Amino acid sequence: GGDDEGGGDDTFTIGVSNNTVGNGWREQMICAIKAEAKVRGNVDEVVLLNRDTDTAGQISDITSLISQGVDAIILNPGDAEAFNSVIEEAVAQDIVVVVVDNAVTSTAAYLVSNDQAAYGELGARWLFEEMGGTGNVAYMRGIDGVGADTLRDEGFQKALADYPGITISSEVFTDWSPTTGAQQALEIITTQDINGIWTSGIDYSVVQQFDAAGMAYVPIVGADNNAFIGQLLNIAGLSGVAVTNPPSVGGAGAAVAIDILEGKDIDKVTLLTPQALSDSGDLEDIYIDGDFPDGWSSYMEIDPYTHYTADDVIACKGPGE
Amino acid sequence: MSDTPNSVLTAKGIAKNYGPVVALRSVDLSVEPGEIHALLGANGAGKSTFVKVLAGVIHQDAGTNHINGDPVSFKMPNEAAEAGIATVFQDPALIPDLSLDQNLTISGLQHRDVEPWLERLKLANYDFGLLARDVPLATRRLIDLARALALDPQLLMLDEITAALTPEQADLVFDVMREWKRMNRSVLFISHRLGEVLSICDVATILRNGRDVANFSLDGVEESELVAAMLGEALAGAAPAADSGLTSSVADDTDVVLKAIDLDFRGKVNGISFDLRRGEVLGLTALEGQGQDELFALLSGDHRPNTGEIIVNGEPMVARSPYDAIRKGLVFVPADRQEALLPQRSVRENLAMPLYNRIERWFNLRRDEGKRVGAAIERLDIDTRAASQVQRLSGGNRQKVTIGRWLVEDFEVLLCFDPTRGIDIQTKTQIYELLREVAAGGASVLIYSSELREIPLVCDRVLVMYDGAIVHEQPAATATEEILLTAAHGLEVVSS
Amino acid sequence: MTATTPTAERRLGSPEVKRWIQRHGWTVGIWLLLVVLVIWYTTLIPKFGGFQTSTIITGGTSWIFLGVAQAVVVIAGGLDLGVGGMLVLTSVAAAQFMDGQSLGVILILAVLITIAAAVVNGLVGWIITVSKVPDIVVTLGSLFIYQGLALMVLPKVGGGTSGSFRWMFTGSENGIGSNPWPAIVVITIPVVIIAWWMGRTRSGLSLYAVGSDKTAAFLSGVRDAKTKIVAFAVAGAFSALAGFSSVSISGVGNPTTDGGTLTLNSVAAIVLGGVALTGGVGSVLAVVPAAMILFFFNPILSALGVDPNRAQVIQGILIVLVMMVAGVLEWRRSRRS
Amino acid sequence: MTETRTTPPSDSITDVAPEAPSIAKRLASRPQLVLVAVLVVLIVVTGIIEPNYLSVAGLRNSLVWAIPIGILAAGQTLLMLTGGIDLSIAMIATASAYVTANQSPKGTAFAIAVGLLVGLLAGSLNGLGVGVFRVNPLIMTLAMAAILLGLFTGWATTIFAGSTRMNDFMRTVGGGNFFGGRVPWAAVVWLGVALLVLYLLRRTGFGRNLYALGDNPIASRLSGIRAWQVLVAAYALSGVLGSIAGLLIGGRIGSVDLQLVGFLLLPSVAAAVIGGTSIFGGIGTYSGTILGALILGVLQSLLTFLGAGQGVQQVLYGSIVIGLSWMYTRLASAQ
Ligand SMILES: Nc1ncnc2c1ncn2[C@@H]1O[C@H](COP(=O)(O)OP(=O)(O)OP(=O)(O)O)[C@@H](O)[C@H]1O
Ligand SMILES: Nc1ncnc2c1ncn2[C@@H]1O[C@H](COP(=O)(O)OP(=O)(O)OP(=O)(O)O)[C@@H](O)[C@H]1O
Ligand SMILES: [Mg+2]
Ligand SMILES: [Mg+2]
Repeated sequence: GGDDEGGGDDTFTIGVSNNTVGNGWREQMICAIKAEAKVRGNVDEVVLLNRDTDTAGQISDITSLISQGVDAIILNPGDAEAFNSVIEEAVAQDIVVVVVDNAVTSTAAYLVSNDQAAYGELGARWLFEEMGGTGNVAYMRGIDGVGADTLRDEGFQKALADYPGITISSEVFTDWSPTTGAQQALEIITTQDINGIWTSGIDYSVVQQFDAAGMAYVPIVGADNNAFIGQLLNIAGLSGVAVTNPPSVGGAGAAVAIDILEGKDIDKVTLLTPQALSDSGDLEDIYIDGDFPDGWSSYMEIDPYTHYTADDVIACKGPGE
Repeated sequence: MSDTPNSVLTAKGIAKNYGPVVALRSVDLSVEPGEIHALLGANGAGKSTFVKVLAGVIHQDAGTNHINGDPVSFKMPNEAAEAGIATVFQDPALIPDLSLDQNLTISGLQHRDVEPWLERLKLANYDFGLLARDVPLATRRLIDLARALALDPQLLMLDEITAALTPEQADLVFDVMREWKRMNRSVLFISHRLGEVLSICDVATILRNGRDVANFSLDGVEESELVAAMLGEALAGAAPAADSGLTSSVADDTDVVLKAIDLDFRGKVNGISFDLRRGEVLGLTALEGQGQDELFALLSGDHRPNTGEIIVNGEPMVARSPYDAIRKGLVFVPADRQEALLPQRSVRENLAMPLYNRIERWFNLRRDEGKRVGAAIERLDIDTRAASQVQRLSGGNRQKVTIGRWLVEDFEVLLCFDPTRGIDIQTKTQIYELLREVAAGGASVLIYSSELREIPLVCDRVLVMYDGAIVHEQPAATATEEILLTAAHGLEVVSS
Repeated sequence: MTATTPTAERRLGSPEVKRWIQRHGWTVGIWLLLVVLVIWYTTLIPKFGGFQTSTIITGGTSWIFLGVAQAVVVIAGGLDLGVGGMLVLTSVAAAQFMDGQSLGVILILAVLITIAAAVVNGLVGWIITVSKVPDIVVTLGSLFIYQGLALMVLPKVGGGTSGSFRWMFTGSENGIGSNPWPAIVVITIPVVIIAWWMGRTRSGLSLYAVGSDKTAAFLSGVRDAKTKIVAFAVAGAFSALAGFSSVSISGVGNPTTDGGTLTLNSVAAIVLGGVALTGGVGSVLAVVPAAMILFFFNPILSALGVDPNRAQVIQGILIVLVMMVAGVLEWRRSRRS
Repeated sequence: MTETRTTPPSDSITDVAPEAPSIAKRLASRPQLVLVAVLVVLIVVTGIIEPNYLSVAGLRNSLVWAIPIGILAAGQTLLMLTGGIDLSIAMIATASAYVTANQSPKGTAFAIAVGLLVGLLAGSLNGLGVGVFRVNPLIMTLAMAAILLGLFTGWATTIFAGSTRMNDFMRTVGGGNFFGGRVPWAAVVWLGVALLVLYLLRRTGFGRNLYALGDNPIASRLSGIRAWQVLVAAYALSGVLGSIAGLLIGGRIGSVDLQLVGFLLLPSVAAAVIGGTSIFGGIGTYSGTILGALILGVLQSLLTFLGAGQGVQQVLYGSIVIGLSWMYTRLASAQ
């Protein structure tokens, strides 16, 4: 479907490239993209290339999107530099490219992303305050060497610099795997004396371990996973902060892409500044109690960008589905 | 024995153990130029091992080798070849998945190198593009030979090359050997066919239990002398004789257990029919590749006939797998131990295998397993010192295990394919006695044997196969070697 | 009756033709399949030109090299789970050391890295032969080790290489363009060399020999250990080529790439390419189109508008079907002889 | 003219060559002692790095990690004995956990039942592919993993959309403890699985058939074993074991996604291999595999406390797999 000349008439084809399947965050990101494309009405197809693959593989996915003559490409890149030339190639064939979540260095693409450095810093500052500026922190990072993890570390270190009383008693990489994270947390809390945990979004399974080990909770930094928010609300004696990192950034990306195709002009870079939600009021607002994936974020509608409703995202249907 | 300084080969005190198995104790042997030297011995005597040592396939634990007076010790077979020793080994040496031409390349030869010899062996313009696996065994042996000859060796070693050949092909080999002799070169020849040995060899060295126990010059020697030397006085008596009263003829009116009707299979088996009566031991013999393998595959349920019927106790058998045949009481002892044994498992597990081939028996072990297995071991007196892994048993004991497996449960018909191949004379006698016992116990036996002279010792009746059909039948008692041989070659038997 | 006389052979009627089909049927079939798929693809997308050709071939390059690497080992009767890890290791090594160097230096580095890869993987082969531990176990270990080393060489995504080096593998200074020829050349030369070596030379045929029948090979004077080590070394070298290709496409090294998945792709490729996992049978020339086809799968299915998840399911089922056919054929053949 | 020299055969063929007794040989008879030693050494080393590790809690942590590996490795052991392998077992585990979690609102028992059913189905399909259609196990199970991942990524937002929260019962079984919080419930499950598998391998005809098939398929066929039946049963069993492991992990984490178990695939193979099971079949025991799993459990703790980068971790991991299996074959051949 779609038109082959690009941009020219009033219906569009949007290509999506994602390089990690199986985790809730990416799932929801894609659903948000589909939902936005659907509600806007002028997108007649979303061509999805969604698989576990390496940089070279994702590049060839993008080239095959180019070959199919899509009008816009939304991609969550596996790396900041590798995609520059393919992006420029796409733009040269006048395709609108919107990069979401992870940034790229090329200026040819539009960027819609959560501010990862800020994510790292916000959570860290909240935690160090909560700990009264002294004590041992377990620093549970993501995947060694991946862009978002590096940026968050910058933010974290920035905050840490202001709190001389805080020491990192152990630093581990969770691979963003709830299972690995859980095990590491269990090891740490049962054998070391720590006063706070900073997680890179592997939160609910870590909280779970205090229960399993029968230990008293310590302040914990997590993301806006619904399960974690539920824990913050319902578990007595658990203090923590949910730093937003909404997957629906994908929806915002789609919105931006469509706006551009419609001829609006949009800033090259759109950074969604994360919020640190700790008081029950804010948490209540975004918590969905019931039939909703634990790994998803209940914070879906991003004003002023997205046009869909939460239910559109949950339905996860693209145009024509 | 005289090892003159100009001996082609002089081996002294060669010894070799395979782990605890003593294959060679101490072997001295020297081969003179222009001599065809026979190396004789019972199975397991150490002949192949000795050849492998000389050829550099394995290394002796002790002893020395001299080629034309210079000490040698080869790491690889090709080194031996360079030194002028070429060998045709007992086990085939062609790579199955490579074409014959590629096989030549592997051993560093071109086609033209073997051309003349192929002519001599009546394989001129044989298609060398074929994969070795698609070439019949006999042809492969001859090509092995041509390859060895192309290396133009001073000493040619042939380990049981004639075993797989037709008489005509064997004669071609003998011609080549004679030529070698004429060129004043030497041949070391291994064979169990004493007739051919006497007709072509000049000298014989005899191995027993890994020692060279005798060295003959062969003119005017009787077969019996060789046999005596091979078996040793101790065993000579144990050799079964026609009058050992094993056989018992079965009355024709006893009921038929197994009935084959017009069996056809892939052109290898053409319209075979026969009856097997209760308590009978029926012999079957044939030259290599006359369809006997396929016939046994059909009876054991490993294949299904294209046409024809197999009737067991009056009911037709339709076998999807050997399981169905076994359930009908047809149990099979293959010639090749590798096809029958679990090398890494214990004697007990090997013997007990058939007890658990039914789903209803999956969920525990038979309480009487130990008793049944023990009985089988007793009956065959299997040497169980190495019982924890069957691969450590001696060849003969391994062979016994393949038979003993079927003694743990009842059966109707025992199908034995060359059960005495690679077995010493004593074990043979034991096995023949066992087969008679089985028959006496009311079961029946169908036995294929390539050793014609042994047929009368154990069978009541004998069938001869040629080109997929049964061409001759007669009471075993009167079946002389030459009657069977004539029939086996598809020739008319002048009624005796 | 031994039907071995020339006359008997002639009665079979033009054995050459029959055999040629029997031997090379699979190879030809796979190539044809690839051609058909390409033609089909051209009808699925609006425009098929230099860009499409070049991106497809470029993208397939590392699959082909890795497939060949795996094929060499498997034909020699082994299996190397490490090739994917070696791809990652060599690609990050390349990115780490080639960054900002002149082409001359880079080419030298490329040679050195290739040799190093051959030596290291050859070492793995050596460990297998002396330790008698099954290949699949040792290379499971080497897979982990290579991935670990990759992270040590290049802790995070980065590094780079020169435009002209990228041009050699992608036909473009920045890794993406419309000139397929350099990639074609860079694939053809090593593959043709290896195919010739394995099909015509004594040392090359030795791989088939040990893969087909160890004892027979030994009796023909082929050293099992040496051959296996050579096979693994060659596999290492080809994994390095694959690594270079992926650096050239992305322009950076990525130590977090999952080599396991890449290895599994290579196994799928050789299976589709008709290489018997039992060793001794197969041709690298059939692995090339097979790897291409596997790579080609995603573009085609997405051009067809198939949902990517369903695409994965289809691919899995197809591979199983291929194996069923191959497996049943093999079984019938073995039952016949 | 016959010039003969005959030496009487002095010693009979049945006597065996003398051998020097060696430590290796004595160990060889009990290779698992070596694994026990390795295990102890690892524990001590970990204790040196993190003294608090040498405590009930610390050791329990390693056990908790070893449990799912041990159960997955049980499946691998069964199949390796037949000369096979299951590369889909981790994905099967994930899928089962996903279904159970998603169906939890419909009732605990029902949810668990359907979860196990997933394993049974996928496993049986593997068995049919390998046993009936003779697909190479590596390929069959690999494809199965891909197929399952594809199906479930699709279903995650369609037929299995909604809750991914594991029910409380599995949460307790997977993550809870008893006996004053000292013993994980999951350990009891593992104990049950272990007893079953040990019994199966040592005391049943099915076990005998597994060994037989792996050691010599032709001999097995000729003695009436119908390979396809044994294989279908074995792969199905492996699938169910996968489901059990998946449910335990799901329960422990509390919520599931489709990456839940994936990274335990290679460890599950490694555990069996370290435990001395031959990947070619015919040789191996589950007791060895259990030790293998425990070793990997302790190793995980060790790596956590080392705080080593993943680079070091993976190199260490790989070296241990190679090292131990090398040592094992050494001992085996010394026998
Ligand atoms: N690879 C091996 N491992 C262990 N024992 C072996 C091996 N090869 C041979 N043997 C043993 O060494 C002894 C001699 O074997 P060899 O093959 O030399 O006998 P042979 O005289 O050639 O017998 P045949 O006439 O059957 O060929 C036998 O006891 C045999 O069991
Ligand atoms: N690896 C082993 N471990 C322990 N005992 C062994 C091993 N191999 C062989 N034996 C024992 O050594 C004895 C001699 O074995 P060998 O294979 O030489 O007999 P053989 O001469 O081949 O007899 P046969 O004629 O039955 O083949 C046998 O009793 C066997 O049980
Ligand atoms: Mg021999
Ligand atoms: Mg023997």
